[in-house]
Amino acid sequence: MHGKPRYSAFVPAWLRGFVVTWLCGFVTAGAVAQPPAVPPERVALTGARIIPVVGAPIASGTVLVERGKIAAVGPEVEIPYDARVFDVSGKFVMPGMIDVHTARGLDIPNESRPVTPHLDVADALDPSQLFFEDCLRLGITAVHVIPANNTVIGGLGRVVRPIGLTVGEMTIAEGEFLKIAITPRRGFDRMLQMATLRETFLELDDYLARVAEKRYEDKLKEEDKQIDVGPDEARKRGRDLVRAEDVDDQHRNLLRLCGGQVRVAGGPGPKLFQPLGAFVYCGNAMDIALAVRLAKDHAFFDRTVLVLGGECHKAVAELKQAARPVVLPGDLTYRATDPLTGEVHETFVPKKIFDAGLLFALVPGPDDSYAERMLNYQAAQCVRYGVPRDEALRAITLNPAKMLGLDGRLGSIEPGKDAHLVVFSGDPLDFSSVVEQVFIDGIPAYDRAKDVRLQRLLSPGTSDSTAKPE
Amino acid sequence: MSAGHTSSASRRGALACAVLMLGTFGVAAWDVPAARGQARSSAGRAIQAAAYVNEQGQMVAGGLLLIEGESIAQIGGDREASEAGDVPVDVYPGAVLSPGLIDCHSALAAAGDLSEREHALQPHVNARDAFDRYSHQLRLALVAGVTTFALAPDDRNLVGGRIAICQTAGPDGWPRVLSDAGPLKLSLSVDVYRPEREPTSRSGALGMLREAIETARAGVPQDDPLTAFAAGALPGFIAAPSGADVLACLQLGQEYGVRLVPIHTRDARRVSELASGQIAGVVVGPLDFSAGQRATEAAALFARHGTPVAIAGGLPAAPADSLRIGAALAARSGLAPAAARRAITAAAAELLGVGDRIGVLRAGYQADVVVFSADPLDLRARVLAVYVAGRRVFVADGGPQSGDVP
Amino acid sequence: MRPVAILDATLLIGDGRTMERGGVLFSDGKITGVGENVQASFLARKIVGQGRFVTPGLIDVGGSVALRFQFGGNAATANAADGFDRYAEDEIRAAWRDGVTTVCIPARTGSGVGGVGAVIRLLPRGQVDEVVLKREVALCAGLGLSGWPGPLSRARQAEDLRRRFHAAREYREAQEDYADSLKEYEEKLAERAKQANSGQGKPGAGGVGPGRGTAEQKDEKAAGKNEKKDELKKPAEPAQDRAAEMLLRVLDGELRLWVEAHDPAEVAALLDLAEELNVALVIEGATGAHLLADRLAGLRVPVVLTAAPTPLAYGPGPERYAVAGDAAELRRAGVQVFFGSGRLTGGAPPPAESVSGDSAAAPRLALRAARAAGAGFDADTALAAMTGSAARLLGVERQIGRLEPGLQADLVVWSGHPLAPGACVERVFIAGREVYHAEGAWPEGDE
Amino acid sequence: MTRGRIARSAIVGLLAALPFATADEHAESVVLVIQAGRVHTLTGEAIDGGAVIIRDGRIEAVGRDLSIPAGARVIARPTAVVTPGLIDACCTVDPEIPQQASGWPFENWRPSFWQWMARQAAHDADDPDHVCGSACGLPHDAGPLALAAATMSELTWGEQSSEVTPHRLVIDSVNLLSNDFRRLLRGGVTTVYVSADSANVIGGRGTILKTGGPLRERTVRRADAVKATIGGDPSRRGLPNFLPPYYGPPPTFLTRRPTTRMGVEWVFRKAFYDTLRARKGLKIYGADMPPPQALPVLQQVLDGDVPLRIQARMQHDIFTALRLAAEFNLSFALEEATEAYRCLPQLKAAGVPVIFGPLYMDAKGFRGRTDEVRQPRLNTPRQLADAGIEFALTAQELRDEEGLVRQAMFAVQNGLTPEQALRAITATPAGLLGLADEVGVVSPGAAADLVVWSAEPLAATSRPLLVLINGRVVLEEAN
Repeated sequence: MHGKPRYSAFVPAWLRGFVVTWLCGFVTAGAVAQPPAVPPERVALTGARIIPVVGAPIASGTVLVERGKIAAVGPEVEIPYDARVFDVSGKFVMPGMIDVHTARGLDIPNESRPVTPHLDVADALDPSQLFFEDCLRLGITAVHVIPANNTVIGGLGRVVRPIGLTVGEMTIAEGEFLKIAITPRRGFDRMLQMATLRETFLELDDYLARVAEKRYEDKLKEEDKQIDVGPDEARKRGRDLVRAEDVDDQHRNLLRLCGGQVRVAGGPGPKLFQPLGAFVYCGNAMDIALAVRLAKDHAFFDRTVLVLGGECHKAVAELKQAARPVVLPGDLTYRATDPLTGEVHETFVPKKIFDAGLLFALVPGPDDSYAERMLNYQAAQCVRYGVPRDEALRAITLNPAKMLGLDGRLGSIEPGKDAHLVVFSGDPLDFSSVVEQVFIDGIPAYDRAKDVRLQRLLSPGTSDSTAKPE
Repeated sequence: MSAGHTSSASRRGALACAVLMLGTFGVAAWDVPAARGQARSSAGRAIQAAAYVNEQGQMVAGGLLLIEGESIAQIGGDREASEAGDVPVDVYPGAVLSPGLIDCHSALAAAGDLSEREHALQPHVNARDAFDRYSHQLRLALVAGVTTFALAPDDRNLVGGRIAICQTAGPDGWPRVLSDAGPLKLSLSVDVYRPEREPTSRSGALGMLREAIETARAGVPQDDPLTAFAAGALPGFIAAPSGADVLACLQLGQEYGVRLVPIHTRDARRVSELASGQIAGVVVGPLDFSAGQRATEAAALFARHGTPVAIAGGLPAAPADSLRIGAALAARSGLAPAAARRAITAAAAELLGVGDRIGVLRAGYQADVVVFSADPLDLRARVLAVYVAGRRVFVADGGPQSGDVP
Repeated sequence: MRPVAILDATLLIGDGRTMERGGVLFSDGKITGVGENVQASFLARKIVGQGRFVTPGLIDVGGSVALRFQFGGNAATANAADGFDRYAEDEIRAAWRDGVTTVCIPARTGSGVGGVGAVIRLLPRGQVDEVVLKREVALCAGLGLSGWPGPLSRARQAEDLRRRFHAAREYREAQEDYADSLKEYEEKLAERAKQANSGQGKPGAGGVGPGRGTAEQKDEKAAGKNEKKDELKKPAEPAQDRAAEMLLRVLDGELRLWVEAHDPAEVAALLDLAEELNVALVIEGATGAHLLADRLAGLRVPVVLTAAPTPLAYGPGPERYAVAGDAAELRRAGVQVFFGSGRLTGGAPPPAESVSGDSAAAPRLALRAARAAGAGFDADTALAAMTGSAARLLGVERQIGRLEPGLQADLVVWSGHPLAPGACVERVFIAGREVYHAEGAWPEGDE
Repeated sequence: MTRGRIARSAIVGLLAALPFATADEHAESVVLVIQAGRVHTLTGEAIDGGAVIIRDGRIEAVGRDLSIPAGARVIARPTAVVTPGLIDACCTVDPEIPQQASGWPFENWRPSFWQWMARQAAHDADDPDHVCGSACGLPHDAGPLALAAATMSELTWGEQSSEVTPHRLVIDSVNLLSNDFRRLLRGGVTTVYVSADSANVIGGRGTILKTGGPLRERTVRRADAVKATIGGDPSRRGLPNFLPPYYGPPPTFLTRRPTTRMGVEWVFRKAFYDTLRARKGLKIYGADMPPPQALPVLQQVLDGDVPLRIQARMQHDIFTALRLAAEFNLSFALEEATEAYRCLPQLKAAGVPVIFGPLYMDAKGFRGRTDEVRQPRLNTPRQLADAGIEFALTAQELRDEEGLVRQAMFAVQNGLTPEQALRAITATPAGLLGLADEVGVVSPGAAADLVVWSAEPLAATSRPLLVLINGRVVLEEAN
């Protein structure tokens, strides 16, 4: 498929090989036992209390996995003789959770230049990061890693599973989304941010016009003809001649964002690329309108996911009107201080978004620590403040899958889907339940009993009874 | 020798009790030979206007004010100018007479810094010594109607020293120190904390203050500002911008019976009710046009719960008319007009401890009068003339219709 | 929407006129009638305005209400409307409380060109299109306002501004040169095409004929190329510079140049610049501008008075030039004077909101005007400067600014004369909707 | 054990408390009855379908079949669960950040360099956009200026003029108007002990506060335990004093701190040593003398009249604390105690109660930047319980969704039973604060500090519906 961005764009192949080998050294030294690369033919989880997310829960049933895909699910499933059976009686099985927007897993979350659509997180993903290990521990089986909010146009994200020794092995789907920030990074100017965005797209038009002109001239040259028209006409005539390889790295992703179709001098040219979507960060309520306007102007509105800041719930009417999927802030409660009374008014954001009927996804809490990153706890909070249980569970599984366009593969326990399964010791929305096992594409990827790091954290004290304070 | 001693013998007698109470007046330096030559006789004079601001701060129709020497002899009602007798009369048709405006916390005419920062406790410092009577700022304040201001040590010391009450003009025409025995200045603001000296924190600041009070109480009673303050005899103006600072003032008052007046207070929302009856008063401001609603409504909230409120002007960095701007802002945020007028005159004088001499137009009080073209709260009103201690020290173009102009 | 009638009030029309005991009618967001005996239909909601004053909504010429401002970038293409936070309800309400319904937000900056200012209507949660009354008012710049955190020479700033305009002119010349040469080029192309058409078989015309020898062809090609290069060279298009184009719009008189400066020396430098470039200038801030009143009047430069910003460095700040009488003095000299609230929250120093917790600073426009009136400025002119004249300055006089049938029903009901001491805003209507109602306002008519 | 002493000082403290104590016009002579699905009394078994009767701010009766007094206001929440108000025995409350008094008019309007630096640091620390560790807050190698600045104004609020400041009161630095109290209330926390921060070797005296109710009734005890810190914090928060003179700001208090653990320990020992000398009437001398005002307080600590808390995170610091305490015959409670699991027998033997927390796998904030949190264990609470050591859980600066309840949930996830966890945030901290049977339990005679939860308090899906302090409803969920 031409035009697909390659994460290797800037790294020569030999060096890539070197880097990967080098990384492997770290990974094998990691605490979690690395899974075998090839999944078992058939895996069966029996006696489970299944939360399929789509459809009614099953009090006791079996999930049968064949070659990494879910083959059957139900109370009565015939288990083939060669299946590797995991007895998970009394435990809860739910689809793997999806972290739909994170910059964790990257070394530095943002490039320091404002406009970097040509970047791809694949070049920075470090499979040996503890973050991915923690994902397994937390039952997160798919992570959409994408640049953070501090660049105007960030770069391409990628959906990865938290296992694998190389980025290629981790990849679930190549990047389909660019990161755009409407809210400037702190200390930067908001008006300038919008001006930069507008000018970036204007510059793309200029660039394509020049490419078209060049193509027309080249064509004439090839045919050994003389140039016969002025630049404007040449651009029109060259419009249809633009080929994918003419578009440079800097502009390719921008063009894909705008639909992948060349538009020069007011007319459509050939469609060169598959379109890209955008994760658009709106830190404040006022940004929603700007984001919608920008996305509509440049024809990526239908592929836009809005990443919301805490205050955005104020613009719920606009969000409802836009009817685009939204990623909620990690801090689910928004607190505003009344400037007059000094009192704090609190709003529980997911409830408001749910009431507006929007498709929403939850992301882990705002903090870096392990305890803050439990997606199931985020869902439990939603239930605490009145979001129905099913909807809360969807917000960490199926909804993010839908946003990423992967709902055919991820997000629920249904036959035919990728076998991303999490076994909880109890109800996932109960904080005291823990992740016991994780299956990714049928691979038993995590087992709490074999989690070296966790076991160490839970080990009895090494206090030496002979040591004395004095 | 002080400026006060140049007045008549009877005046001296009338002031005797004030002198006793307030300690010594200015020093010899205030006696300026050049000015003495211009000293007027004690012959009376009269000012006539359409209305005046009475002791309650209300505007009352009819304003004939008789001055005798440095004092007001009579003020009142519907009298005719002819009743003034055989004295020159300054007539200001349609004008309003107001007591001279009083800025109860300012740095006007300060020669250099207003804080000694070697140590956070500087009770013996007196702002009188920083008063530069030749400062050009004084005239700017005077023509805006400010006749009296409290020259206060700034907010950078926990105990900054003694506030001096100064006037932008005196009976001899020169600015003077009216009293160098004003309240003690204290501060809880962030400016107190410095890396090279104690305290660096609030617990340190309040702890030091407690220790200072306790030490002063434990010692032999002496003529010492801190001893007087600790004994509850001398009020303290304490920079307390936040609500929590006001709470700390209430706490200290409760613990030791000290009389604290929170100043620069910008937040009254949750403390104005608690402060009711607990403090002698509160000083709000300075307020400028960019002050938020929370700051401008503080005066009204304190006043609603019965705490006397004064408004500070913040001269000289603020514009000369900042006192009136502050009062107008407070009035628009709910302070009653009468209270707003008092906040820049009588209430300020009372909090400064000179409420028995200046601040209101009453017989026997010093004749500090500002003639406004309309209500002093109305920012459209202009200052037509200013009298200090009976002497006209400023008159605007198109001033009085009769009488003499110096 | 039910029509509304405010009856028996004193109307301050907005152009300096006063109408005692008049009435205002409005419906569907527009004023339908103003006069001493307007007839309200029986359907209308009637508000008795006895003793009250009605003004058009005040216009804060040069404010920063709900502007999410950081250090401005040096970007002429930025637009202040992008920085207006429609959801900053606290700030907007604070403005209503002061009778302000419209704000002109300049795209301010520390120094250099900050962007294009916009006129914003303080509609509650309005759509972007309704809120932005005029998107491009003036190209805004700042002079002498940076210096923190890193000091910049103030002397350089005026010169930089001047150079930018000169660079813009050069850019235009380059563009025009390009256009000329492009035209020439295209004409030649057309001519050649004609020649090629007419002399189809002419040898050496560079046409491609089939069946030529390869060597010959190569030679000919090379020759033809050389020939082509000699005779027909495509002119090089200069890189597009949108910032320069914006500056050119100022030079062409399409946009005003709106500069914030707080120092007479800088005002003087600006006047020199305006004279040199022949641009329409507005000076905002203008602390100390009264010292140059005659020059300002001569050049017909309007002045928007805002408070001097918090000084950016130790030492005497621009406030040393601030006098209460500046408005009056400027007016006497014939300068058009307007009032703005300036940078309410202050742009430059690190945000203090965590310290004071008081972000609801209000414009206080009426009091600012009252103060100017106290120093000799005509009160009626002051009122007009906040309403009708301001609208004219901003080019929105066909929509707002006066109590006149056909205009937007943005109006304010005051408990007294807006400049009087105790006057409070009792009601605010924007586009005919009552957006603010003070607690404890008087009882209504036949509601 | 310290219990008796603490209780004694509690009485003294209670008498000296109440900063705004005036006539008790606020006492309501109202009878309130709360009926709920379950009541965790903490004195015995949970009562299903029970009721609590409250009179005059105190609990009058609790049980299943109580007769409801006539005229009582009845709050019936048949599915709800009642617990005592939670107690955080080592809470950090927003310190009162002093304000610039006069704002613009005076020349000192400008935020000081220190404030500016600290604000930058604080902003960096909580910038949500920076998601990688290296960009967060002050890095380990941040310039000494930045560290000192952080120390000066915002990141610490303890008095910095001396290393030994037991005569300073934490309550003076607490902003009673802070919204933090409301956030605590929303987490069901009704009583907090605010400890001095760890910037001094011997810091100020902590305070016990209620989180709601009228301001004048908030203070339970103004001056409580003295806090000491063993470990790297006091030296980390200072400015290393070996800098060449041109490198740092002018000499400040910050440059004369101990720079090593040896120094910290020396300052601690010297303070008590000098106190003992002073008691004997001997002259005290030498470097690092405690300020004279500190001596009487330290004397009281030695006498056991003022309780002592020691914060120590690492094993060897805990051992040092035990050693120092033994040296001066001090009893104390251990704060934070990250590596308590490595000193269980010693703690048990010394009878030292532990106020443990917060529980973390990766520490963050200031704590994360120290080198003392490399070896946390998630199941330390469980191990403390198994070892029979008296312990309370604390969330310290964490609030809201991450607050005290979350700490308890986290402890349950890692092995503690729900009953033990609930006890560790109610009855046990109450006992450690000398407020046993006053708060932390639902039993007759106790203050009516209650939380009515929508479900079992340690379920992730439950929330407080109603919070009462002294029988007064201070937080009620709007329906």
